[in-house]
Amino acid sequence: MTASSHPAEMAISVGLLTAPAPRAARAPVQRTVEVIGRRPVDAYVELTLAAPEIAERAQPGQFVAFAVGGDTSALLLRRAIAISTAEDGVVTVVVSAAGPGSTWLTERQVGDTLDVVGPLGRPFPGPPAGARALLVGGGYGAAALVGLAVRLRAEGHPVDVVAGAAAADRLCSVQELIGIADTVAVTTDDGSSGRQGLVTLAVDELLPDAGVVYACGPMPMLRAVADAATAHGIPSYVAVEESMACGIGVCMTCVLPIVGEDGRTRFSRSCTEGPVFGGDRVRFADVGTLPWDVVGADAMGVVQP
Amino acid sequence: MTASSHPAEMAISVGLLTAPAPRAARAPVQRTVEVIGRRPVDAYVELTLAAPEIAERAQPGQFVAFAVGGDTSALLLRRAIAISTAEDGVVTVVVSAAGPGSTWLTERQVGDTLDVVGPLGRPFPGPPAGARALLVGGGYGAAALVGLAVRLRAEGHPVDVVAGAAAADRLCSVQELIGIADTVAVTTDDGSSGRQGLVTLAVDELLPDAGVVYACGPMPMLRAVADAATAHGIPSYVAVEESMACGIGVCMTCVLPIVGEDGRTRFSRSCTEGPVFGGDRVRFADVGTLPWDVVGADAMGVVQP
Amino acid sequence: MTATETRGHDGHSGRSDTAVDMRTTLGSAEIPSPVLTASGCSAFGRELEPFVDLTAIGAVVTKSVQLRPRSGRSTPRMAETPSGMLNSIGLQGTGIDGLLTEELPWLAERGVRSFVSIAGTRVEDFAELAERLRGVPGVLGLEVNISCPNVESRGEVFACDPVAASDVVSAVRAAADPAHPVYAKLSPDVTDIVSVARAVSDAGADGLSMINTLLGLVIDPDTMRPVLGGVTGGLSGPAIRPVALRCVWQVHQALPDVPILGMGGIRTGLDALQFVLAGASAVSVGTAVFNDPSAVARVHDELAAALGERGFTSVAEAVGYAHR
Amino acid sequence: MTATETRGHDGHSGRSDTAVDMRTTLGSAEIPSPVLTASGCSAFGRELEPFVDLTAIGAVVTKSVQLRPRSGRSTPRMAETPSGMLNSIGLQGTGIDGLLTEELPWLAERGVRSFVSIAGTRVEDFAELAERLRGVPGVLGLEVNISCPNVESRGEVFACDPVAASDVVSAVRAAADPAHPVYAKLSPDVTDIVSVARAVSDAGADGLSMINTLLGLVIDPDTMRPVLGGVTGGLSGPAIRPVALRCVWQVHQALPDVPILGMGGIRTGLDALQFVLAGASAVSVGTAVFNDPSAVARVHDELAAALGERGFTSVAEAVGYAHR
Ligand SMILES: Cc1cc2nc3c(=O)[nH]c(=O)nc-3n(C[C@H](O)[C@H](O)[C@H](O)COP(=O)(O)OP(=O)(O)OC[C@H]3O[C@@H](n4cnc5c(N)ncnc54)[C@H](O)[C@@H]3O)c2cc1C
Ligand SMILES: Cc1cc2nc3c(=O)[nH]c(=O)nc-3n(C[C@H](O)[C@H](O)[C@H](O)COP(=O)(O)OP(=O)(O)OC[C@H]3O[C@@H](n4cnc5c(N)ncnc54)[C@H](O)[C@@H]3O)c2cc1C
Ligand SMILES: Cc1cc2nc3c(=O)[nH]c(=O)nc-3n(C[C@H](O)[C@H](O)[C@H](O)COP(=O)(O)O)c2cc1C
Ligand SMILES: Cc1cc2nc3c(=O)[nH]c(=O)nc-3n(C[C@H](O)[C@H](O)[C@H](O)COP(=O)(O)O)c2cc1C
Ligand code: FES
Ligand code: FES
Repeated sequence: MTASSHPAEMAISVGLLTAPAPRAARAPVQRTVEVIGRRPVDAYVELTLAAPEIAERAQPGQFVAFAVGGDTSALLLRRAIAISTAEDGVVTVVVSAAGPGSTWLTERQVGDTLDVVGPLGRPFPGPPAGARALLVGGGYGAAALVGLAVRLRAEGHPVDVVAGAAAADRLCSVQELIGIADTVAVTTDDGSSGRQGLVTLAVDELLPDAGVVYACGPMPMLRAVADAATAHGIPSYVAVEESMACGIGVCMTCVLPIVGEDGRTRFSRSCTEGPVFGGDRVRFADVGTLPWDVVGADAMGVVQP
Repeated sequence: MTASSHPAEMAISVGLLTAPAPRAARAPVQRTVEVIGRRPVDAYVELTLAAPEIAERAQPGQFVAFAVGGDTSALLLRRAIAISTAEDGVVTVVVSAAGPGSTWLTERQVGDTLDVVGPLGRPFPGPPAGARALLVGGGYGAAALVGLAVRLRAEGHPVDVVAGAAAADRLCSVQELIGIADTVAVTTDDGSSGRQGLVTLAVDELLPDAGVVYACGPMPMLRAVADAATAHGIPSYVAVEESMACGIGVCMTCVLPIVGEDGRTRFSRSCTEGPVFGGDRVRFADVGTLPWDVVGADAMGVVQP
Repeated sequence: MTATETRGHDGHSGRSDTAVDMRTTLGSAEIPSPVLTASGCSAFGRELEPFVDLTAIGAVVTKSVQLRPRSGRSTPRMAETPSGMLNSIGLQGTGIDGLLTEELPWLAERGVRSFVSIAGTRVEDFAELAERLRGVPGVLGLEVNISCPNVESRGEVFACDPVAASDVVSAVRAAADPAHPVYAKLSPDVTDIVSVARAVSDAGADGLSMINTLLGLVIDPDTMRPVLGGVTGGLSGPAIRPVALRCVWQVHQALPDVPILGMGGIRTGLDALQFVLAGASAVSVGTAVFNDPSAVARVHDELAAALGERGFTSVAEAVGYAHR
Repeated sequence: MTATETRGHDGHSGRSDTAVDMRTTLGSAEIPSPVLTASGCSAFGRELEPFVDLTAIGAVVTKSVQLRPRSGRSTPRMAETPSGMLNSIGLQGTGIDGLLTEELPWLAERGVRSFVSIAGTRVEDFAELAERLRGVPGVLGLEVNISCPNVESRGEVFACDPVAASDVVSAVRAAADPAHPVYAKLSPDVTDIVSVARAVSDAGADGLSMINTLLGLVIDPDTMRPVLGGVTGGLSGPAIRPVALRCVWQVHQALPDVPILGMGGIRTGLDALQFVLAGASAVSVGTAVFNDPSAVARVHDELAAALGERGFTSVAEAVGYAHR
């Protein structure tokens, strides 16, 4: 299935490869936590937080949301950051300084405190029994796969990883993943590390052996990986990154057109119904539009063409 | 003259003791400067700034204005802080954590940079030849008198200082002033340091010997000191602290009813026509009102009662 | 602070031990706290459960519901702005059926009070919604979101025209459960908010909710096009607080007997206090919830403390105090 | 950074070496930069001299002048608000005589262009001011501040009524120097800004300045009374930027040929770019000057760089680009 086809009908006729990701086991908490480690890694900064109540609740694929800018901040909205690892009371995140909020986060020092809500969102569902898992991370998206890789290996699944980025300094968590996974392939757009090209170069080679695919990274990458997996008949789960005002499910800003279990497409919240979605359930090509077959589009005056 | 009488008429009939403070010799600059020292002193924090271009321009009585809150700040307006000392390229200020902006300032650390404009406002005019000077500081207002005391002593004037505050931990710069002045008297409202009572206790005793009075501190204190000096026929200069949006004279938020050289009262900007005003030129009792005899009050619909 | 978590934001922590009587009313309905959620900013309350004791807050003001399910607008639906944000959700929701079968029973089972926001594009829609909400368990009353385009008047927003606004309110008042107070939610985007307030209160509104968002726009410097899918959007958050307070002040001054549910940029107890002093007998906390999911409970506690410190023994005493 | 001062904010530093043609017009008047001061936010320019090359900016838009000297309102005159501020200055000034004898000659001697803002409470006041400014050296044109109470209409603000606003504008256009473009400055506190814009442009306005402040209020939690001496005040600063941009967008959409001087919360070149893309052919920097006295020059430089990076060769090309 390509994303531009009509998944609503297809879902009903042929069915999808994935089930919607189930809710997390435990509810989030809000805490003031201390930064206990800060490590610049190439283009990113890794922050380590003493956050036992979040760590004990977190599952791979979930994220946290930080208040940014301090007491005098003009930035009202929290910033969502994927959890990289959560163990022994410690949560690790990798932050890229994109705009003012994430830049502020990267400037935090050991001993500073942060107001954080988490863990948020739905975790990656487990793989089919015995399946070989292919994990694909783009840029800092690879960080979000570290905890997943650990869990999969602990459960006895073979794990292949593909980490890609624009350039070597935008790769992330490669050392950690090498220590965990069976194989790690690296691609960069400019060839400054690993093979030159997009992650799909490596993904296409590894897909035939995979029983499930997990991906985290920019939307175009998720789309390419999900499409490739679906074309091979392999279930895929993608962790999307959509602009979020609340992160907890109350504002409806973060929606994507997602095909539900009944085959109908709804605008679903990526914070609470995602960020992990079945790769064949995200209508990538329709993101940013209002397709007529989304539930309730008729009430917006959009009619079947 | 008491502040509640009609100074406009009195000024014409009897004249005032002070001339308006003249402008500063040099224009202000805007610079990013580094914090090179930070010292908590009781309830305050003293910050030392490497700011040669400001230091070389500054005269006692002037102030600087800091941008507060950093890059993500919701606080748009600068905070005015009196210059305590300015020598050898270094400017010292004493900050009291009152609200969010001043609290942020007190949290700056050595190595941080600050965006500062200064020196601003008119300095204290020099004393009559050979006059004994009485300097009166309330709370952190005493800090603003340190540079003045140094200059007066260097010019050969005897200097008496009265420093007052609500309690011992709200006194300021007393050690520095003891090292400079001929005498230093201390009063506190609660008697926790020096004599118990208001600064006027000590001021009343020292006034008979004074040829000029300089004061900096809260409005009620300035009013009491100015009234006492005027009653003794002694010229006084007060550095006022009025809420300022711009600090440079362009917004008209910081006005006080001030008697001009022509004896007429105008709403004058405390940032550029002050903060130093002749103590007998400030109509303290009328602050916060619109007296009919202020120039242009008629156009506001206020008529002579 | 040690390297452990502190529990600074726990909405479940005990309310501050103050003697201030925090009870107030929404029209005829008594509520134990003057602090409510704001429509569209806490969905139907469920997601706040981990952070707030929903039974202790004044009420959950639910996301505006329409008759039919609505997809809402295409994304992007939000843009952050200095001390605020723009949104163009487009009233996404499952419609009145979903509300009646899913959301309201969930709230009622837990003893959570709901104040149901209704919206429509024709007067009859509003009346039908009010009708369907008659006698529904747990429903305290109705908030009428008239900041919607009126399809019968070339899309002009009901709230911007005193006549259209009154038509909606009188139809709702006539159709609604007599036990349900009807609050009209006003838009600040008008030349004279007092005249709209007077018109809807003459038309039978039992109270006024003020304010809805201000119409705003942000252009993306990269794409060089409006950020929002809907081009313009609603501005909310602390940035608009002075405008909201001015509206509450003006309307309370003109109509001191009309109850006001105040909102717009409330983030702290002292913000809420300003609204109460200006004339609001209850307040909604909207966008601040996105920053702090426990904001509604925290604002209650902070407001109670602030009232106590100022010598008030009840919130009622403080309503409109700044006018005295 | 070493422990020495850096010169990060020097308004006198050379303009960025860009090929972008920054010339624009205010009606018929050519100006070398699209970035101006905002009325009331830079007084008459003098105080900015240490920070900005006044001859290089578009123009100094002077503090609104009335016929007679005015004391302005009692203090407090300002309240800081999230990402903004309220002011209630009350148009303090020395009146037209002071302007003509003190301020305008000072500017003209230095070759600084002035765009003179005039205000009044009767239509005749505005006309008389325009008349007295005919042929004055250095004056480029007039900005008509109609956000003033109309004494002949129970104090309703001129800008809130298309008819009253048009009366002022046509009287000014008739009395003013024919070489002086007349810009009407609009208030955002109206239900339909496009109708006011259309009315004043039909009445002869050569351009529109948008927007003036929004009416707001802040209550002091300690005194429990409004902070400002004038009770309500005008809200300005980045907080209102989305509202200002929406007004510019709507009016440019409806009246693409009417030149717009855009303002409201502009702090950076990218903010100014948004206004240009929305339809402004020039911009005023107001409250941001209080934060950064060199803001007007800095915004010019940043805007020039931003236009260049986006492939524009002139500011004119970018005007209204977001509508295309
Ligand atoms: C589920 C999730 C997980 C994420 N994980 C990470 C991570 O591990 N590491 C990391 O560096 N970043 C991550 N991001 C992206 C991160 O949230 C944004 O880069 C950040 O919010 C940008 O804020 P800003 O103030 O720096 O930029 P600005 O562009 O100024 O932000 C303005 C507004 O847009 C939103 N926004 C801007 N860019 C993004 C984006 N890419 N995604 C979502 N919202 C955006 C911001 O949250 C803010 O509300 C994640 C986002 C989501 C939704
Ligand atoms: C000429 C001058 C010299 C000063 N010198 C000093 C000094 O040496 N040390 C020191 O600690 N403080 C000094 N102040 C006072 C200092 O500027 C204020 O305490 C500070 O601005 C408060 O800001 P905030 O954000 O902490 O408080 P907030 O109350 O949140 O401030 C809100 C707004 O009100 C203004 N404001 C509040 N209190 C005052 C005040 N007392 N005076 C003027 N504006 C105020 C602020 O500038 C801001 O715009 C001086 C003020 C002036 C005008
Ligand atoms: C994301 C979002 C969605 C909203 N949805 C609604 C709505 O459905 N109905 C309504 O009456 N108001 C809605 N509002 C307006 C709020 O209820 C409130 O009136 C406004 O945001 C001002 O309050 P605040 O600044 O506390 O958010 C919404 C606001 C936001 C930010
Ligand atoms: C302190 C202050 C005084 C102002 N005085 C005037 C004035 O005299 N005439 C006028 O037309 N606008 C006046 N304004 C409005 C500004 O010119 C401008 O329209 C408004 O502040 C929005 O722009 P900004 O957000 O960049 O400040 C004043 C604004 C401020 C903050
Ligand atoms: S971010 Fe608010 S619902 Fe998802
Ligand atoms: S603070 Fe702006 S004129 Fe004084």
